[in-house]
Amino acid sequence: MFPLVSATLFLPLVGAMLLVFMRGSSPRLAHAVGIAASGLTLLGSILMWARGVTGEGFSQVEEVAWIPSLGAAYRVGVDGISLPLVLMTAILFFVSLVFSAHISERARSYVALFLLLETACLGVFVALDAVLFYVFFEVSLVGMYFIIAGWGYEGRQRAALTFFIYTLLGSLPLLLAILALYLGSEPNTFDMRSYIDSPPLSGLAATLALIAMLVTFFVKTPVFPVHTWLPLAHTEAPTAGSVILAGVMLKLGTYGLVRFALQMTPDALKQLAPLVVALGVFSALYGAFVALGQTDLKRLVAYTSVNHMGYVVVGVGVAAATTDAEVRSLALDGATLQMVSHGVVTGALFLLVGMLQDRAHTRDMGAFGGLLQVVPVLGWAFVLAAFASLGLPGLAHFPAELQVFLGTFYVYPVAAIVVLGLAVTAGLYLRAIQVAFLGEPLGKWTGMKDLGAREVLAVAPLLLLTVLLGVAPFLVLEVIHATTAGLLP
Amino acid sequence: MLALLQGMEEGMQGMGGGGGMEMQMGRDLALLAPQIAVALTAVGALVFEMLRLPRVALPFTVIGLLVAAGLAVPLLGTETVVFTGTYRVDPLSQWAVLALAPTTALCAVLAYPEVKDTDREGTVYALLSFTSLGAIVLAGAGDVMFIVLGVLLSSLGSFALAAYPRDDRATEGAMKFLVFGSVTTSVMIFGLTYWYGATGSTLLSELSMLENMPLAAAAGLVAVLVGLGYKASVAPFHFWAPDAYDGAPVSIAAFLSIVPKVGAIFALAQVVRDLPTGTLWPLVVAVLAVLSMTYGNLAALVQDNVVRLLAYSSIAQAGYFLLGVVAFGRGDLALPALVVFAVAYAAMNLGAFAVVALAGRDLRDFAGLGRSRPAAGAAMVVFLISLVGVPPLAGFVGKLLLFGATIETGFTWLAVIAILNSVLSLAVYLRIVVPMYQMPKEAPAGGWAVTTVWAVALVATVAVGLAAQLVVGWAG
Amino acid sequence: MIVAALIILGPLAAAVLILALRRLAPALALLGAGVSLIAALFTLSRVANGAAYSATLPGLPGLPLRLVAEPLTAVFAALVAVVGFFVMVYAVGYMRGEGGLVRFFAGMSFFVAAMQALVLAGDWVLLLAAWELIGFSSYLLIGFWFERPGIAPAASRAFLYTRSADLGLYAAIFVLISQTGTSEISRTLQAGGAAAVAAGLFLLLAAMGKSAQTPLHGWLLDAMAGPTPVSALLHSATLVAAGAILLIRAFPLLPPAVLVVVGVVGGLTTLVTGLTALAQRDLKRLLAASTASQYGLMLLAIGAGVPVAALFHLLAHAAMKSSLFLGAGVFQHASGDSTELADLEGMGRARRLTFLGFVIAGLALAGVPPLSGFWSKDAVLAATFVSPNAWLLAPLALAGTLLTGLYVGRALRLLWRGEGESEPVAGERWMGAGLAVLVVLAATLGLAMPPVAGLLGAELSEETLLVAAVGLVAALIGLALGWALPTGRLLGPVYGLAGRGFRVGGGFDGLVARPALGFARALDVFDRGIHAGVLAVGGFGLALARVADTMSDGIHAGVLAVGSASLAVARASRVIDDRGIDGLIDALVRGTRDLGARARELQSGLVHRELLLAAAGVALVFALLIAGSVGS
Amino acid sequence: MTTLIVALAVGAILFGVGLYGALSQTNLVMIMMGVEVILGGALVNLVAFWRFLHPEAYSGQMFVLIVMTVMALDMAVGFGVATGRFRARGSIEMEEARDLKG
Repeated sequence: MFPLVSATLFLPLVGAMLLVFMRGSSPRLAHAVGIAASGLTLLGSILMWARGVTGEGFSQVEEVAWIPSLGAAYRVGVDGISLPLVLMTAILFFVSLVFSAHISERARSYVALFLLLETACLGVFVALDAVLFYVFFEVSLVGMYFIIAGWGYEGRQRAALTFFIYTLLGSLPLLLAILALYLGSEPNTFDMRSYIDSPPLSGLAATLALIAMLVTFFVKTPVFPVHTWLPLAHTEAPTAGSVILAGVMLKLGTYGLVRFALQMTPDALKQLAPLVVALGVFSALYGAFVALGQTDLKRLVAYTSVNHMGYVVVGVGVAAATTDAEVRSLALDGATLQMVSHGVVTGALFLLVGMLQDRAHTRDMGAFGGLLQVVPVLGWAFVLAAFASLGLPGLAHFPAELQVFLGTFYVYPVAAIVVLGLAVTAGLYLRAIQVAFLGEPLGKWTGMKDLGAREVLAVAPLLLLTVLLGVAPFLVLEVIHATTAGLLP
Repeated sequence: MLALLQGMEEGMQGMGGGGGMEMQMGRDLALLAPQIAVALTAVGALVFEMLRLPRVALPFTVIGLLVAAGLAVPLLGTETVVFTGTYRVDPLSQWAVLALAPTTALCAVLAYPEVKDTDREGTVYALLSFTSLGAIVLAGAGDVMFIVLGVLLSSLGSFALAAYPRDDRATEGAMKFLVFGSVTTSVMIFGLTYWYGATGSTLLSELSMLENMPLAAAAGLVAVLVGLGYKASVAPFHFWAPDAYDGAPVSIAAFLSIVPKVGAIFALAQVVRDLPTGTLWPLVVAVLAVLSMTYGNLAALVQDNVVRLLAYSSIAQAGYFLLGVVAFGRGDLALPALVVFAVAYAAMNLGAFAVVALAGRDLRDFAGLGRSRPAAGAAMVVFLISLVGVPPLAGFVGKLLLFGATIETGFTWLAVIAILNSVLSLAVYLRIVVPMYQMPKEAPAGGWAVTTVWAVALVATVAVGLAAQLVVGWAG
Repeated sequence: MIVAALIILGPLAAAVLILALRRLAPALALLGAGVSLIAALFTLSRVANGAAYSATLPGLPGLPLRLVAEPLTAVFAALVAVVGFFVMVYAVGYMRGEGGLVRFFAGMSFFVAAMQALVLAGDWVLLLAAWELIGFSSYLLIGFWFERPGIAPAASRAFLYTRSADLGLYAAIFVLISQTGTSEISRTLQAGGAAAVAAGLFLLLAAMGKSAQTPLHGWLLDAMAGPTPVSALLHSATLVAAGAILLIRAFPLLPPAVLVVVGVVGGLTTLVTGLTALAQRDLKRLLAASTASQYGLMLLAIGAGVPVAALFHLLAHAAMKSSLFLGAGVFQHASGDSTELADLEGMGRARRLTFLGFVIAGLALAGVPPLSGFWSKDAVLAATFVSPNAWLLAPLALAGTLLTGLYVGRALRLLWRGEGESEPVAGERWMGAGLAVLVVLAATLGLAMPPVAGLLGAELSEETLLVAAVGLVAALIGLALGWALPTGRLLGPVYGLAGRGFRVGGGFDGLVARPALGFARALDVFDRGIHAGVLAVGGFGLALARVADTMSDGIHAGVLAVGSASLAVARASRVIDDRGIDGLIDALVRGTRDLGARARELQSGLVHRELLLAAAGVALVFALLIAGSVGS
Repeated sequence: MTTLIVALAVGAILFGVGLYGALSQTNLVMIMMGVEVILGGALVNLVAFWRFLHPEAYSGQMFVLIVMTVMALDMAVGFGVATGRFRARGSIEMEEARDLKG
């Protein structure tokens, strides 16, 4: 059996290595290599999708012993929760690299970093060994740091440092939690599957480990009040950077929430569930309202991420709290699908805002007006993505959010208040569209160019996926449901 | 004083565990073959020097040491004592040979370009062997006297090596080294006398009798910590290290930063193994560990001289080593942790020093190294990130085990501090890495010797990381 | 079922094709609407013969999507298809020479498709989806001329109003599904008890949003900003109708308590918006207000417990109101694209044929026999009179009828009086055709009622002559007064208020939008505050670190310590104030480096000083040990 | 027993004196002297313990011998380094040996 997962996982890394040794090659060549590598990775992930997952446990597992007596090994595999995220990651990296094809300064290192980052992100999703997971988790951090610091906008240095310090300090607790799980497991192992099959910790130990995990993953997700690095990092990161940051790296947090907190310390999470749900609800509404208060388009989208990720947290909390398998899978389906949807939709939004910024060199919506007439393609693409983001049926977010809300209502009817977020997001996107795109076009933008081939190539796939996910969510949901239905019996 | 006296009364009752005299000399010598081989190598090197055959001295030393290491392999797994329990043949002593003898050999190779054609070149190889013999003796010490001997043996050789160039800097470094060493050693000896008084024996295995003799126990423990702490350059007994390294040739600095340190740490482990925990020794060692890690990393942060930087980093690494000592004898992970980290440390530190020998002592010498000498530059990066503890390299496995062992024995706070220190150390080592990939500069010329050393170290660093299982398996 | 599916797929395919081909937009749109119409009528006939279709599509796990063609839904489908088709016909003419035809006809087709999906939906998820999608498409269509001033806010407001009210639908659906464990509408309607009350009220909220019931009627008047065909479709058979349709379908669920509320809301709306209509100076705004008030009457009927009466009025109103709008559209073109009543004076004379249609539809609306409006309104009145709450509902219904008469009379008079001259109108034939058909329907739909009633198996509350007479009288009085008296006299003090559509306190913008925005801005400030807080903590820790660090140098350095500590604090605070996180980061880094520098100072190079430090270390260790052994 | 205490006291005093010397003197030779004194204190302790507490244990005597070796070797190497330093710098003052620091 060809080790498809590992091949997919390390293809980008190979590309990066290639670039490292191709000294003095032209930017074009570098981008070609990058796009080829990520394209092959995408192909690999599609093949993985074709192989699919079996209901219970993990599929397509590949294992190589490393330190048997420590129970540490190279273990990768996917289940219904990680497989969609893998595919989404591959897609987002591909389009990001396509979009970045115009970058000429230090293109080689730029592409190499992106490929490194891709391997790291994929690694987090496919890792079945706690050590491996942690390593990829950290490496992704370093890669993103260099991308922001190297190719960001004005205040990139401080943004990068804030991001780095926040998430680095945030991720140290995870290491402790992992060591605790390791010492708790019998026999000692770093195999995440054994943690999942028989949660090693219980009582206070479990609670403490859970809290450590929550700290790590809440910072990454991010959840109020540890979200403040997000807008900063997003506004300063290069466009493709914020696409990956929002589209993929926030998922590392929520994925960890499911994989670790929910699956490895279920009872402890059950106890803390009300707290987690409350935090998620608050975070979602908070993010929505703060987004409403923004005039900087990137900050606006960044805060809507806080809102959408809040829904995911709520979904996970609900899944942990309920005892009804139906409801659990309902909420978990919603949460997982929401991760994918958010990746696709927000990726598109950041691409579009970035394109706008490349043209106008400002992100302040007040500076625009009537763009829909000047750059119709960009405008309509933005409208579509915006309505997807505000949860319009037929587009990606609706099925996910509906499931999350419904599940929430089953368990905590009060928490259903979170649906107010729908109205607020609607308000803020309508406002943004109205101010920036509708009305009389301003004189100074009349010369603005509409999307070029490269940009269309980058954003079109995401919009298509947005519609596809909205119209036929079952394509993804059946994969997710296959796993969630059999989860924690 | 009264407590001491009363303690001694009990000591007298508890007497008689001296260990049987009867034993076959032959068996013991067979078990000590590796150590003996090292000793013979040292003597042989000296002889060749006297015969004015320095050219032969080097290969002889290298081969002899490798033979010693080879002799240690079949012994792996046997766990016993020799000479009425005064020397222990156990994973620690065996791995000391396996790790230190090859390291010494490589140091000799590294030293060759620096000392060749100087008068008494051969003595360097001899001294190297003697010193590592001292460290190896320390690592297996089962008796207070062996500790003293080991410290003495390794110290005297080190003084001479540090002073070898005989120039101003070298002699200054050596002089400080000497003063520090002799004072701390004498203090250690004085303190150890109380253990003898309390237990009536110099065997470490008798230390369990100290259970309710806090004063005597404390006196001896402090003494040991001082003496071995100085050997392992643990803060606050580290002051000699940066100066001595700085004054000495790079190869000697590399040697001093690895061999005696490992020996001393292992000896400390041998001591605490039988020490009653009632004496709070774990807490004390933990405090020293924190002190050493933090101080080392902080001080390294502001060094522009790479040798000094590595000196301070080696002080910090000593702190990590102590994590293993804290947990020693009380968890399953401590022993493998110490062994693996020792091997890993030897490999990566030696490699780093080798690249320094290639590039130069000043931070500026590293500018553009990554471009002018890509291979060596890449190797340096590997060594440094392995020192930080990035998988799957050797350093990571070692640290992982150390942290695990610490948490296993309930010192979670210590693990947290250690982790934070790792973050700090990242900053330290990045200071070397960053300039390496800036503006290129003319490539430094490196001889075969240097290249061999860092190449071997590179292989070891990666191999130990990937094949850590072998080490752990044999150690466990 | 295939046929029934065509009802939706026809327009949907048209929309997709239009967007794909980007040409032949009108033809494709007509084709789609036509297919939909035929399919709908066919399905209706089949259903009338007792057939019932239903189909299940894959949706969410455990929540499949369902389509059902049963009598009620089939009737609605037919209604939507008819109006949709003829409005489309009209639009072909109306949009002659306009830009953006692709966008327009794609939008219209999609609008119709979504509405059909809504009426045929057999499960709540699909219904919710369609419900939101009609909101979205009306947003696009109202904002069709987005570059014109004032359009964008109108579109946004329409969508926001309805979306906010939609949360009611979300909530209702959550309640129903969590109660009954299924999303199939027919099965959920059996839910009773508190759940039914809660769900009912939530549904009412949603319906109020879509059907522009007081106090959520503000957006409807502004929605007139869109092209006339859009308004026609919106008011007669799609967006606004959705609210009433929802309540009619959910009627079996609604307990008496909720019904009363529904009735009261309806009555209130019919009064308020009736007065509003009376005070409008713009023909289309007048018609819009009247729409709200007519839907108020429908809610009254539902509240009175006779949904079929509401259904009748819905059907009749669809025909009448679409005709009125189409007529208004003709006048609009004729008068050079204005709908101000002032500009339209005398249009009736200038375009007599159109005016005739307008008059018929108007009289029908007012409830003059034998036009359809008479029968439907009669049914509504009858329902209110026989309902247990007649004392409350009947007067409201009568008042509504009276007001209808008033504003219809007023409109007719304003259009007839004075000398108007008309410009040639492009695409007149298409517009005429569409208008004609709908007017005929408006006149004759009354005949369709008994069969429909039979089809639905519902019996009307029996006609009492009295009710009919009272209704007729009210209508006639209204017409007469409306024709005779100027509005100012009629309304007196409330005139101004009515003109603003009773928008109290600045309406939606004043009461919701602006406060929400303010709140959001405040939160944003707070959010940046958190950042500052983080900095503050960091800065404080840094200061502490420095103080402690400086202290460690002994008494001699003590003085320095104070100085540098305060310095550090000052620096830290400055860090917090003006330099933000980067300052803190620098400071952190610098702080660490300073610590490092101090650390290396210890390395004085003087052996005995270093030895002293070592000795101090020994002393510390020893003390620790002794303390420990004493403690233990 | 009292004699033991006296002996231990003497040993302790020697240690104190030696340590003071080692820490306070700046001349290498003087420091080495201090070291020797400390070791002397150790010898006194050992002999006392052996004589009064563990007369039968031979390890004490071996320990004594080892300590003596240590003294001798320390001296030898110490002076070796000292001469080397003197050749290089012309002084064995610790105060003057401070080029290496930080």
